[in-house]
Amino acid sequence: MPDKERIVRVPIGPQHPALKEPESFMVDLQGEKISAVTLRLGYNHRGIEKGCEERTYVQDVYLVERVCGICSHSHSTAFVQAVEEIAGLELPHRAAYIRTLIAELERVHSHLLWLGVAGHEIGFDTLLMYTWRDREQVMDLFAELTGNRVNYGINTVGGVRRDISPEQLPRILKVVDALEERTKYYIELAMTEETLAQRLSGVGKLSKEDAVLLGAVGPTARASGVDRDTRRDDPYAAYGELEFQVVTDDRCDVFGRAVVRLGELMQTYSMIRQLVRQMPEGPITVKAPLRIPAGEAVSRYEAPRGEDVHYVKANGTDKPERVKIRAPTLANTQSVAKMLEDGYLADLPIVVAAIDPCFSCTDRMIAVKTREDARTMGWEELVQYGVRWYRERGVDVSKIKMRGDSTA
Amino acid sequence: MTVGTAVVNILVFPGFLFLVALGLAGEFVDRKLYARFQNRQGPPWFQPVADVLKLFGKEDVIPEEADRTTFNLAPVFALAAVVAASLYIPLWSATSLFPFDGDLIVVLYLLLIPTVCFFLGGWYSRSVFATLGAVRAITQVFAYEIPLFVALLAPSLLANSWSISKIAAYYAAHPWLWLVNLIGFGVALVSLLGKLERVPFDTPEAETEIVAGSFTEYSGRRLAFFRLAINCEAIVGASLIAAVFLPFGLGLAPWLGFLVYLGKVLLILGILALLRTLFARLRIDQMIDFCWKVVAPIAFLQVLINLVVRELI
Amino acid sequence: MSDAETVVAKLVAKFPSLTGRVNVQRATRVWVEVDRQAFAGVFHFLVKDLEFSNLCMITGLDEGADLGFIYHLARNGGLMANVKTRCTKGESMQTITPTFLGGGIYERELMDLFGARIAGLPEGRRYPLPDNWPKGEHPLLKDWRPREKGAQDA
Amino acid sequence: MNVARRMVRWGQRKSPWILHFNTGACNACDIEIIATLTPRFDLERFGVLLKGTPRHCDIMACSGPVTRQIESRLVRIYEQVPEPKLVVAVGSCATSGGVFNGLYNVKSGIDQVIPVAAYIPGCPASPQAIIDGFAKLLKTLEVGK
Repeated sequence: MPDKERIVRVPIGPQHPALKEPESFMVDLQGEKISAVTLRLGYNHRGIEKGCEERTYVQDVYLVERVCGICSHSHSTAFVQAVEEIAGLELPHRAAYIRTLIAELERVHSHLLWLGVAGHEIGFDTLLMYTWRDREQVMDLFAELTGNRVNYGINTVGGVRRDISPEQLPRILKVVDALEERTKYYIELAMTEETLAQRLSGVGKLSKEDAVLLGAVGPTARASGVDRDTRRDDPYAAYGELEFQVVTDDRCDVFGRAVVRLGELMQTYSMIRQLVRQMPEGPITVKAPLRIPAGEAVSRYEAPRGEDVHYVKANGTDKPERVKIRAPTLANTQSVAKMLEDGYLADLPIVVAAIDPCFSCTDRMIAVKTREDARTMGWEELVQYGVRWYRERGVDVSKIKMRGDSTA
Repeated sequence: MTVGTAVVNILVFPGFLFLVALGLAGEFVDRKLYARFQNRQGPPWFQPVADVLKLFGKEDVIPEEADRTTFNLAPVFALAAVVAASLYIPLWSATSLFPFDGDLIVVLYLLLIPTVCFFLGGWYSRSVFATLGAVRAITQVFAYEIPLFVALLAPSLLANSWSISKIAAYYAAHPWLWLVNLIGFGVALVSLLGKLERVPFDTPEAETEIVAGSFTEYSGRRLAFFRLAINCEAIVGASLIAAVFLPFGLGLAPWLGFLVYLGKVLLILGILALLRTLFARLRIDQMIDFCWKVVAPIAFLQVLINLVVRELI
Repeated sequence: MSDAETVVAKLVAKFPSLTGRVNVQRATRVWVEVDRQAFAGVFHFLVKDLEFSNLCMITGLDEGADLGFIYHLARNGGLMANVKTRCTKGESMQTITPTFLGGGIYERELMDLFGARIAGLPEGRRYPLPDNWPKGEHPLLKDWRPREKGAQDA
Repeated sequence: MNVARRMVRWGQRKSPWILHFNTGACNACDIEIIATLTPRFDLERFGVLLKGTPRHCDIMACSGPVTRQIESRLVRIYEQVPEPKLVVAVGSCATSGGVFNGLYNVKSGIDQVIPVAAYIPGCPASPQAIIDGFAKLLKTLEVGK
């Protein structure tokens, strides 16, 4: 049966190039099975790196923050760290703590967001509603601490721009306590719910060797047993003074990625508590020169999605000579093609979502093409297709009961 | 019955317009409950009406590749079949508008037509994905239709009639006997979920799910017809189940009987919405497998029980 | 001896030509400057023998007549080796995809943004510029200027 | 205006189905748009449903400064939406290009490509602002154009 005629070529994306790295997958289908995948990236290329060269360091912090709206703090921190290293600035102790605190809160919001999106992709909308409701508490905290829900604008070269008042600290702890409770419930749900395990296990396999070869980062790599975490390996900000474990898993599949993220959430709560308790006194910023002396530096940062790498080269003026940004999703997209190989079309949404790309939460359009006949369909439809496909095989995650303060 | 009253009956009350109104109210109940279960506020009461009016005012797009005739007619046929089915179901009176022996079978087949229309509409959209959705819709028919038939025919064994009105009258006369059919009631509810494509397939109101499958290429008026057809199907299906399995309040004064009927339909819709979010979503999931391995045998068990009971009384 | 110093010592022992061109910026940052001819050997040595198994990214630099390439390698434990090499514009670099399959995307980026030539890179779609981007335009080159608004839209 | 048309108008005001389209945004506005649908804000209160296909939608919520690669797709999707349709530019980038204004691969705002009915400023536009923007847009329909 595997004659050429039966292969349907499905270009997925990029009608909705959502975020930093919108992608387009050219998927060759044989019946329901995926026989080959090719990638096309760059739909969201805005030219930020060039823009950075044309603007001053102060302006660049804001530009870089908008590389990605979910991990905005990651990018701005990675950037200012590189600049600080070139300028030889000593980050004040308190600033390091505040930066780390915001970074970990960002991880909480990002992982909760991912959990909801993953639920949505496998047709479990109730989970989306629940996790995003919980997530709002972190968003409130961001609004209170930094003045904005997203794109916090708290980083500046040489420190942070806003201090945290003593009254705010207990409020942070309160939110952390509440969220920890909820996360425990989600972990219990993931661990005990048979259908959820069935739907996620064995899907999107990525062996440890492939993860290394393809340069996977973050939870994607750690779920394949690659024990890498920049926070521990190459500590920055206040991470050197915190106690935490790097969560890894050797399931090598989507379920493992969920487990890793949930485990990281628990670690993050403990880190936030440590940060709040050990928060040192002192200034929050050192004076930074407008003209950064010539030099170059590479900064690594463990964003919620994986390692974020920034390279900055200064030439003695107030504008950088070169800024290079490697966002984690770019590294992980390389693995997606591998994960999808020999998989089913129905698994595509969750496999792609499992690397936590910056686009999964929006609906992308998909053009289905069979020779002459061209058509468009939405990401939602692909999601629904996956849901249906699995239901027909007896796996339905939507039947999972949700506990909590719902009316039922 | 004169031709004039018949026309009024068919078009206005309790036919087309009444059914549409009830269908829209049912949609609201379903969406509101669904939202509440998810900790949300949910839409205002007039939402389904606004949706339909809005859709009627929208531009109608017919894809170039689509088969125009089928594409145009499928939604209308779906709605027409549902309305036709409603005429044979006794709503709150003892008899339906046009009762005859064997109308149960006719209603069941009429209720099959909307699914066929979903299939045809999707298939002739000539969109690969709509086609896939259409094929799946028609596939699942075989899973839930058999249990539904068997479950609805079991009560008729006792009543010794294939007329819905007579079945209802029989159970109204033997009030305790409805308890015998409780298993069949459950089976029918589960099958109805499949028929409405509510949980396992395109839930008409779950924000994302209507996109999928057959309706992808539909817009404007035709989409509105499809939505109305599904809404009305929910009411007709609920009424059918209520008439056969819940034979209460048939002999009451018309206004009281009407209220009892509304209560019954509301109860069934509430159960459906609940199943959609929580508990009984446990039942409807593993569609094909589940229907054949669990639901169908249970339906046949109901037939067996009814045969035994029939011997006893 | 720290981790970084060990690596430097091993590198210089293996490649004497690198003496003086290896620079320890801080405990976890080592910078190596290599000629294009020696690059493949050094790169291979770092990856295979010194276990720099993680390619973070490749940075391109426009240095006038030359194109600079920085290969940012990291290994477990957090040590990062930044291998810098350069080639004249128009010359081509050898691809690193046999070692790092995932590195292809960074090389494609260099091709698009700098006009770098990479020999041996398998066929694939371009990244990250749009499909209708004019040929021969490489926005990250220093002398590149966006064309007039009207011309660009055409 | 006759009764039928008035009813349809009313329906349009009360039942705006939106299609979310990211034209090269940084994701922040997109997340906030999704957030408006979740329990805290629940846009369904106003009859808003998020639809996945342009055929079903009335309002396109676009975010992002329109990258050159996405431009033609944006026009294509816009043309697929049946009339009457409205476009809302969500966030500063969609409004004017925002922080990305002047970068080589972006246009400055949605209105460079397709007509826009409402602009919601903010970087990112907060859920409250998005809800407010939609409410005000729907209010303008009341007066009629």
